[in-house]
Amino acid sequence: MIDLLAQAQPDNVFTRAWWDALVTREESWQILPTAFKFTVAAILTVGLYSLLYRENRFYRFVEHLFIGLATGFSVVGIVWEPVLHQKWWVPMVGAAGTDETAMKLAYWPWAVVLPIGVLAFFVFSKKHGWLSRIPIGIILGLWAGQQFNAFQNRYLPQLADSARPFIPNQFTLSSRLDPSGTLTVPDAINNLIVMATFIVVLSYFLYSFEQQSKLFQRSAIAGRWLLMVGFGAIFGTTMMTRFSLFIDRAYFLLIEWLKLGPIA
Amino acid sequence: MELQDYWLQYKLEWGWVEYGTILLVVAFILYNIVRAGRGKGVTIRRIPGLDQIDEAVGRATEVGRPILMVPGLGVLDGITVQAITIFSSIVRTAVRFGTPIRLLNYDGAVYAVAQEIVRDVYLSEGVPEQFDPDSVRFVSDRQFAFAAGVAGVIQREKVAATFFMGAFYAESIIMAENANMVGAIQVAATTQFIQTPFFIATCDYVLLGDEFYAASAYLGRQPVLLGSLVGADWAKMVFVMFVLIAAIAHSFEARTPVPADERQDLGFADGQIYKDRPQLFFGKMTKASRF
Amino acid sequence: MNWLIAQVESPEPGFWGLPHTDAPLLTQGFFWAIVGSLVGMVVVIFFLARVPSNFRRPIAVAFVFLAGMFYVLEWVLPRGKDMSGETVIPFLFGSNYEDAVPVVANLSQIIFGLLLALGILSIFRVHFGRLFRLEKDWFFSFVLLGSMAVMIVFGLMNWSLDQAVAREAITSEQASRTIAAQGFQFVFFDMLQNLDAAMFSLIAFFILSAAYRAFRIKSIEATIMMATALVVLMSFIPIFLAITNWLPADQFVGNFRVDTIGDWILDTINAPALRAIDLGLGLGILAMAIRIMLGLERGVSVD
Amino acid sequence: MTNAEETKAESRFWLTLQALDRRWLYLILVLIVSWLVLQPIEAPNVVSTRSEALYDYLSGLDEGDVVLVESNWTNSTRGESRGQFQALMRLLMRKKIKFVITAIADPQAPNIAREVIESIAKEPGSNNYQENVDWVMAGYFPNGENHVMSMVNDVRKELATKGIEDSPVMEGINDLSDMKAIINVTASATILIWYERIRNKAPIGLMCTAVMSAENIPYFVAGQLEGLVIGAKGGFDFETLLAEEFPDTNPEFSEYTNFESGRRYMSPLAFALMLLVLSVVAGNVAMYMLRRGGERS
Repeated sequence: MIDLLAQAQPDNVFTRAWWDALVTREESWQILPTAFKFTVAAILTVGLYSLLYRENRFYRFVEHLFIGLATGFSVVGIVWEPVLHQKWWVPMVGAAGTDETAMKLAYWPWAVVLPIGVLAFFVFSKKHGWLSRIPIGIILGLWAGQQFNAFQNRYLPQLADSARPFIPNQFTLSSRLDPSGTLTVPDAINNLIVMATFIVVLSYFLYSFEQQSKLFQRSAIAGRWLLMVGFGAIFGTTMMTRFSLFIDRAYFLLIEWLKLGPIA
Repeated sequence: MELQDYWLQYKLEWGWVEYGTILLVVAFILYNIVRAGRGKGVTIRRIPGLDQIDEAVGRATEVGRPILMVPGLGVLDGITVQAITIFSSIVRTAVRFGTPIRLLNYDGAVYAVAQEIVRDVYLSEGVPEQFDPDSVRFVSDRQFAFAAGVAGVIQREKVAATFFMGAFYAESIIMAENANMVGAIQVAATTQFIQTPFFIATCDYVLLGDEFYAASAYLGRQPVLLGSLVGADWAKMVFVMFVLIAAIAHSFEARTPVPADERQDLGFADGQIYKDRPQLFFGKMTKASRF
Repeated sequence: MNWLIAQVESPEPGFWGLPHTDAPLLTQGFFWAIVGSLVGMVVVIFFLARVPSNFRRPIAVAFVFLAGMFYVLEWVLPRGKDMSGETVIPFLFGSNYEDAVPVVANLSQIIFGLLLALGILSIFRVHFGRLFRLEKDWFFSFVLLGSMAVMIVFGLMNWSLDQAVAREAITSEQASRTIAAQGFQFVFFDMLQNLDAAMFSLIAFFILSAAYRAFRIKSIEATIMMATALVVLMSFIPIFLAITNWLPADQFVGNFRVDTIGDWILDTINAPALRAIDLGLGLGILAMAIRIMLGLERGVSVD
Repeated sequence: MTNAEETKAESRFWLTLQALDRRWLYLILVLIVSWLVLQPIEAPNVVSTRSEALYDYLSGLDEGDVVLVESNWTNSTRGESRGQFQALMRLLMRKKIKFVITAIADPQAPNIAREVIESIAKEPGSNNYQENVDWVMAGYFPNGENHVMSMVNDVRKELATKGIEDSPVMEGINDLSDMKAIINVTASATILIWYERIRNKAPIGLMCTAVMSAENIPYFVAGQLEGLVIGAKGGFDFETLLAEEFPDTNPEFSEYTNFESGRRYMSPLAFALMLLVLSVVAGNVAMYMLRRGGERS
């Protein structure tokens, strides 16, 4: 333990200085001391971590606080400020000009959006519930219309990329120095594997074709296995990110808050 | 910018083959919807996870604990509508067993749709008085606040079965692992395939990829849904054919490299493997103007 | 459709954009235009509510279809602008179809914004109910509602400060020293952001226990997944990399280095496998879009 | 102890190991990570060729060259992105390469980037970098797609919207191709826009989180990326390369800080991942032993 704290910062949590900082403001105009804010953040972090042991009243408190703050922020910071105010209210009512800024015209037709939105509240009415389908239908319709373009942009290039040449034009092993357009034997084999994987995995996702043929069944099973290879690779890379984030939190708690170790 | 360059860009992006491909897919789907509507029998293969829904709901009834449904983190779009459609058949089973439900939402609009559809299910089963409006809830529309809220509900109410369907992101494993802690039976399906491995690791049954879209056809057996599933199947077959033909064509074309100046014109970096593609089969076809 | 986006450039009043002056509100044209359109919409809704039930479904489907056609047309019609934004192919009356896209995009964002209120209503319903009936856990409902109120109050105060800074009524230095700005700083940066980060980092624990339980050599599939995950993982850890690091990277044996194998799996198996699953999902979405636009999806149209 | 008792005790051990309470795993993880965060081990590194490619390219640039750094990370991915960003800034400052900072993913990203830059500029070896002289902050651009297109079309015009086109950093930059590199430090899919729009005007370097590696390695292999720095390991790679170029042993560089978050986070990360590998192995061995024991009896 002593060894572990050998590199602790001079004002770590076991010293008077740390506790003094908790109530000392750095600037006279500040309301809360920085160390106090860190402490609050750290306590909340520990509160969420307590879920790992089991659900408890501390976690429940932090959870409800979290949801309250998050939803409050959605109302102000995500919906009111950038959307309703900037994109709806300001264009709708405009603004009178001053000496420096031009007048903004009031585009009054935006006002019709409000009643359309309010229609959604009829969802609670048994008699006029269908009126809520109109705003919801508009949103869904707009989404549906975008999908054609999205399919073209997103999937067709991938399809084109899956169709790879598989006859080598240079019968050697690959090297970084090959000029562009060279297709060596290993490249050709890799291209074949890419295509085969694509087709085999896709065959697993056929639902309506007769599954009697042996070839088809085997291809579907192989497709599932290849999918598992893909999923395993995702698992591997994702784990690294997630652990890094936890280590960063540990750094925050131990070094930035409690100052129990060296900074760098 | 010169108009000439612009037209090149234009043609690259707006070739007729791409439009034709999408129109073909649309035609397949519509034709099969009509065909299935005429009562042509369509069989689809078994989807393992979906057979377990009744069992999971039944077990929840035995232990007297609620089932939990989460339609993912999507805003109101086709994915969440699909999720709620699947949930409506799960809720129907739950109503028959008399199992309490929890449906937790991330988006205000999704909440509205879910509220109405769940109420309709209770109504059509003839027990509208059993419907508790608070069982369908909005939690929060910030990702991790939502995850914290769902984890809290799972742990406090010790849900007996969970159904995670829709678009899930990093929070998937927080929810699924918490449900695992309380010993719930879990069925999951997500359109964000990056999260599928985490569901595989934590859940009992996972629908892979577009089994999620097949699920409502599988459960409901409606002609419209079955038909569009078959249409999508046809499209997949055509795509496979296309890849095979294009690959053969590419192979022969790749035997002669593309001249360097032509490559430069197309704006591709030197030393790229993918750079020659617009010169190849697919590119030639898509470069053709629509006019 | 230019009238809705070109606000700064064209202060020339027209039918759609009325002037806003310093005169009293009740004497201004735009105010009455807004009031008029609200009243008009209420009348329209009143009549819509009286529509006989057999017309309801076609009306709802028509809205969906028309909204969908907007983007379908945007996709099909030729693009009228070149890369620098000059209109080369005018669509209608010298304006361009693409110019309408930001307007419609805003429209759907605004409707989404208004619908958040439904969610808030749900929160109030659950938590005020619990609070007033003093049910179990009422205290936590109180915490939730209280923290929400605090965030909204500080958020709005901070927002009005930002507005004042933008008007140059106060400097940003002055603004940052007010109670509102510091309060917002505290609830947003110090509390909410840290809570976000903490919840995100919890995933590390869950991933560990999930991997411990799931990665068992029980079935072929689980084994394959485990083996790939471990190989890919090793290709990122220096200690494991050191095992094969002595193999020269640019010779044939270099293919057996851990990092080469990891990359090969990522490129050659992972990419096409995920591409295939993604393509299926894309087709599913396309089919869903068609069904929604034609009113064939049960959840959307009126039964 | 009799033979039977021994077998029983043994099987109880394997049974515990096979179905270990997750809380023990959590506890071990917390202990390992806390220990190594407090007492980091200076682990050796094997630098990946992808990181090295970017480092070599940047290190080979001339004094006074300008690069564009798009900083798209915030505190939520601080664990991975900060190490990368710090090492990148150190390299650029030591080589006197000028840079422009932009952001398209998050309005808060510029502030966080500025905080890091200002603290590094004070270090020895950083050539006393001054804002608006050696580097300039263009800030946040809300519409990423449009921003990238405009940057490719007319970089001066686009940066003029933030009033920085006359900054000394922008001297001699009339087109994006005058910039020597575009480096994207990101935690989201912002890089895809650049692949589509760059039109080969400048080499791209990517510093991304590990989650994003799978989708971006193909672009590196294809040569669309000059270099690819992945996750916390990539940050450590960059720091290792810095230490090779500016070693402590050389009195000229003895005051330089080469290692920071990258190495600091690498040893806990390596041990946490080792814990994961070991726990998976232990679970499997226990399962195997129990199964064999079951067959024997």
